[in-house]
Amino acid sequence: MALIRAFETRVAELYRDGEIPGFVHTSLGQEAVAAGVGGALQDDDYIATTHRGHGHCLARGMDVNGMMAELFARGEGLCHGKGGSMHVADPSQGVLGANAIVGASLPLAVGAGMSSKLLGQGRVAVAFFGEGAVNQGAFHEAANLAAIWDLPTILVCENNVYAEFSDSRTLTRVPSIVERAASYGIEAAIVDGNDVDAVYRRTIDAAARCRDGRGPFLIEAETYRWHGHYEGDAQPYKPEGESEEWREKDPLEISAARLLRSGEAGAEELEGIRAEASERVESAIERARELPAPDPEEAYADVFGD
Amino acid sequence: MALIRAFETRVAELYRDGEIPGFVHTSLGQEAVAAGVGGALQDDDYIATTHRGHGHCLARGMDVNGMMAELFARGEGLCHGKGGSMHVADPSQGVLGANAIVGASLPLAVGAGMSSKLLGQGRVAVAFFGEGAVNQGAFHEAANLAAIWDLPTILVCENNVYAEFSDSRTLTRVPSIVERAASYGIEAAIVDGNDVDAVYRRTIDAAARCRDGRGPFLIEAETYRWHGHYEGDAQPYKPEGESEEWREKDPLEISAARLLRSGEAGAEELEGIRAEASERVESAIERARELPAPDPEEAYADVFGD
Amino acid sequence: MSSATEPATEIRYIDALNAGMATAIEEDERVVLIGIDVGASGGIFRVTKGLFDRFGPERVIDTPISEMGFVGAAVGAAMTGLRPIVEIMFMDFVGVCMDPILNQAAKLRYMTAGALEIPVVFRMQTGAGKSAGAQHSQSLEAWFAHIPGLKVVMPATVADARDLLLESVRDPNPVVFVENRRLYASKGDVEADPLPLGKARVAQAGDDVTVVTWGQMLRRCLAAADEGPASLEVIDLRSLVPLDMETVIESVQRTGRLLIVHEAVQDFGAGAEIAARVGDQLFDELRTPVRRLGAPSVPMPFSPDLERALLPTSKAISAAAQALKAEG
Amino acid sequence: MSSATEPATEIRYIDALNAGMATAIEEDERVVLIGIDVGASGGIFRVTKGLFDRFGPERVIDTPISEMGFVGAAVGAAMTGLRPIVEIMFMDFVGVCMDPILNQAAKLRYMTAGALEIPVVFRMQTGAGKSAGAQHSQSLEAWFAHIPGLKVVMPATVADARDLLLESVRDPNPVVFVENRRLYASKGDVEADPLPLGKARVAQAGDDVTVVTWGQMLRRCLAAADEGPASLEVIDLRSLVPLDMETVIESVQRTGRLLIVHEAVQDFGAGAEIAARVGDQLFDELRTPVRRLGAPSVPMPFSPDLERALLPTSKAISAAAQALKAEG
Ligand SMILES: Cc1ncc(C[n+]2csc(CCOP(=O)(O)OP(=O)(O)O)c2C)c(N)n1
Ligand SMILES: Cc1ncc(C[n+]2csc(CCOP(=O)(O)OP(=O)(O)O)c2C)c(N)n1
Ligand SMILES: [Mg+2]
Ligand SMILES: [Mg+2]
Repeated sequence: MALIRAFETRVAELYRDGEIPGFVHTSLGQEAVAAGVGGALQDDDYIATTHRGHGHCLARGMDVNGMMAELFARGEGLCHGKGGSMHVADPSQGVLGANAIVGASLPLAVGAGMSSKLLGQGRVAVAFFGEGAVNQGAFHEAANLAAIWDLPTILVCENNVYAEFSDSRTLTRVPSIVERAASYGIEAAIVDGNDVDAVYRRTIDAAARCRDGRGPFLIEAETYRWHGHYEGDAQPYKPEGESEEWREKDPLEISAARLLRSGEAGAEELEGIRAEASERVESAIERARELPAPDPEEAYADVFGD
Repeated sequence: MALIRAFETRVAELYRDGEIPGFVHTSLGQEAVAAGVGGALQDDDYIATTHRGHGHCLARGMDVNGMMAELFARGEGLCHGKGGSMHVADPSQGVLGANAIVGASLPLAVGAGMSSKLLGQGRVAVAFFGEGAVNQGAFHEAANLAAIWDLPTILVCENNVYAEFSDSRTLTRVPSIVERAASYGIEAAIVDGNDVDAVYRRTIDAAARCRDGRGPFLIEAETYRWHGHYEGDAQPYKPEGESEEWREKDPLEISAARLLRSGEAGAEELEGIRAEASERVESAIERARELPAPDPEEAYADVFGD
Repeated sequence: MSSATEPATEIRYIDALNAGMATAIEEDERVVLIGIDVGASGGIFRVTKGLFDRFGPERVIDTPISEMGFVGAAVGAAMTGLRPIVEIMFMDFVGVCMDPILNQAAKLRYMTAGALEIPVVFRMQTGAGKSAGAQHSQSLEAWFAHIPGLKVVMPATVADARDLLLESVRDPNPVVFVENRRLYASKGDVEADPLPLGKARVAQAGDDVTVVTWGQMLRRCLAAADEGPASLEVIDLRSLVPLDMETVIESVQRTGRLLIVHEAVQDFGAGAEIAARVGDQLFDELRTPVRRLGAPSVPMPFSPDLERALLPTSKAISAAAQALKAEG
Repeated sequence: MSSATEPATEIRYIDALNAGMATAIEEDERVVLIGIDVGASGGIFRVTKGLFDRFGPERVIDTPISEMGFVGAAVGAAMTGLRPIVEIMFMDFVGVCMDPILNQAAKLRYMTAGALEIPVVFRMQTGAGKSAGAQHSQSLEAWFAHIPGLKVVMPATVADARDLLLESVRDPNPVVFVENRRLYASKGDVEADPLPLGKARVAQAGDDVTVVTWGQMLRRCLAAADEGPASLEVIDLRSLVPLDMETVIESVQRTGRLLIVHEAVQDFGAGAEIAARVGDQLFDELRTPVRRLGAPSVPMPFSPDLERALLPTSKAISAAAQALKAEG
């Protein structure tokens, strides 16, 4: 979580300062979902994610340097500067990619679940998506397919209250994603998305179900988007006080307090973790700044394989 | 119902004999849904329907001659021979058309509901669709929109057990369409789709709700497709005895028996209705046979209006 | 913020779009605007700013992320008395809502022998050059032009942004209206040189080479014309359907040379149709082969450097035109 | 049912497709077949007949009517080790499932700099002339050819139905594989003249006019060639991507005349690209303008008479070719 926090905080600044091009959507405030799910997965499991995918990628172990270089559009970026923030991917880590089409992660993760099941691999596929994506046909069709085919696919809905500039509760009469899951016969649970342990435990359970061949599970993680929809969004649509309330439920603070209370970690250790995260991010930034743009030939490579 | 039965029976034969071109999907066995809904609507209400739409159109009062001529691809057909069985329409009767894309009727009827609501017309829009269409994204998105916008749209699902060659109960873990409706906050009811009175009463209620501004309603009409998916389908996939069982629940017989029992109609009167229906259909056929093909110029007309 | 030399009617392309919509909503009570966040928040690019406050939630309608649903609903509404303007945020998103455009709006007038009228405007924007990546940078106008029953309009100037939008709303047919987000901030005279939908504009008269273009490439073509020494006649097509071949043909008859420039991928792009027609109709009058300049057949990369290298530049346009002139 | 003069390897196009799939599923355990009713019932046109019985429900997978879901799943499966063949029943239905083809399959190899491989075949059929109406008769191959990252294959012969399908499955890229249902019942020698994917075939040698075509129009072009008196060289393109311009150019260099024939709407169709390229590359060698023959810009009507009148006939092809010869 510390790494995601440090990464996203700096990315927001770098974007504001014009060092990172394109569109950027940060996951500040939602770190516990990424970390809880990421921590519960095995090395060869798959994730497919969204436009707001940095945290999921980092929690999956994606290389910080390669990722930052990618956001900087460098030739040594993980995708050679051809993907960027909305499309960063690392299939070697099971990351099928961020995706800029709302809802697209769902059918892809269903497909990854098919591969795992039909090839007998025991791998789990996670689809991350926002609560706004639930109104897309792709969600509906994918959920149904995962259910009837008993696929090892976990549907992780990050309910961060907003879809772009709209309060998602105004976009459906049934804001509970768990209730919607029932209409596909998919078992589901709400979890406090700012509590990394809760997310972790739920995911461990869901993944075990998947590996047992008991089919998909849906996790609705209640959380909050600290920043705007994209970096630069002034968020006039958020009611006064709402942001502050949610900032009090900072997932990093919650987790830190618990660790301190239980004695699992001391203040110094936690400080060390934060400092190390910060260092890794700063060094990735320094590195990325120095790297060259992609070779012009890169534009023409990788359209087709042979 | 007698008219639909007569129409569909003869259409099936005419198609077999090569007098009607294209694809034809008949609604034999499902007449009570069309008649019950059609009878409950007002003259200026809308319907949008499917590839299996003849019955809905007839119940809406569509001209039998014009319809038969259209199926025969004649220039004097309702659509000048450019629509055919899968696209027959008569907007002057509120029929926005049969539609050959599964699920397409739903967003169209949502739009008709928008028009009615925003223009303050008090008209109701009905979307007919099969239970197979419920797995399409279009169903999902349209249902949600109708709900949040409180539209005067009635979603009529004709659950006739099969989607093409597949038992629809194998295509989802939750075959109940009523349960699915709940996930959009749409009230819904199952109705015996072979009981025209039951369908009628349900529709009257649903339409009254719509006109009161209380938003959409979903009716799941349980019925059965007597013929194959399209005419010519030998239906090897149907379990033995199933067809026979359902034929015993013939909607026309059920209705006739009830009318006779209650004394609302005598045997002669019923015979008269059937005979008249048959005559109308035969005369439409005779007429259609004599009509010429469309003028060649027709192919180029009506692409754009000005 | 207008400088001293600007006419009073100098505004931004984005404001012209907004003005066009405001007039359309105002002049006809059947006009409604539908889309994701087009309402209170004024749209992701603020194109619809202020319209919600001015016209209220019955005329300016926010939707869930359900393009198939709300685009289809707009088509159904158009059949039944409304005249919707529906916004598809990025042109690339037609991937999730093509059916109501392809199989419903484009076909139902025809299939009902004219009994259904479908006055709907599908607004969508494109415009590579902002590092938006491969899923947010596509120009797919050729797709729509290939589908009988759709008009395809692409305003490149501030005046056209307003006027063509208004004309599209007034049109009784489904119109695919393609805005270019690279032009949103550009300024121009909103009262300049009005022309009806369906007519191409000679944006710059010239003698040596006819350059046909549309969308953001217009500015680059005009810049290329400024470079000289060849004298370029730059034609802004304004719409692909209707396609004003008359203006193109008339020009090429004079110049004998044609270069077609567009932002979309060149292969199987709309430029090919124009090249094929001119090649056929002016076979004996062409002094040189018809040339095209579009993006190469690769997805649009994220990197600004790579992206820049893929789009035709005014330099490349100028060079291609000079080469044509040198050829014959 | 083969007649005495037919070789033993004379089978129907539809059986060749079936054989191609059977071999593909048999030779590679990663190949699966996905689609609506492709399983136990053998498909709406019986193309997949017997495959379910032979390979079981794990390899031949029936789906609900959820094209966006199962086409997207096929793409996801292709990224993770399977090699799916996914059937989209009618080409027109891409309207409900374009995103996974347009924005996922076509782009993800590129966006990941080659880290993702997406070996998926999108089977779909087209073929006007059966009164299937405007929503079941479209030929949209030009759309796919315009999207970088997709191969586009259109077998017109029995041998190609099998061989190109097999090659498509073996290909590491997403392939849009367009069958023509008007050819399903046609018979031919499945062992005839194999050629790799990417090579056009000279189906009939000739001297006067080159005729380039694909799909069901191949037979009409061959019939036109039989009519004489002009000597036609008929080229079956077989795939639009890759596009074998070499074979086309070589032929037109000899004949000096080119006619392009396709079933799809002519305007903004794939024929335009070929016309544009030949017009550019053979400017000095063409004796006459490049001509195209496709469907006019109208939706396909239901009436068999109207429909027949819209598709190029062998007579019209022959007449166009004679006219070209007469022109110069
Ligand atoms: C098909 C499609 N429609 C619209 C968009 C524009 N868009 C990008 S993100 C977004 C909001 C998504 O909301 P949600 O799913 O809640 O995710 P969050 O941003 O909250 O993480 C929208 C509308 C898109 N990228 N794709
Ligand atoms: C988008 C789309 N996918 C597939 C089809 C092919 N198709 C036509 S009807 C049908 C079955 C529909 O089943 P259901 O909705 O239950 O209606 P029924 O035929 O039983 O009336 C299918 C798969 C289609 N027309 N459109
Ligand atoms: Mg959200
Ligand atoms: Mg059914």
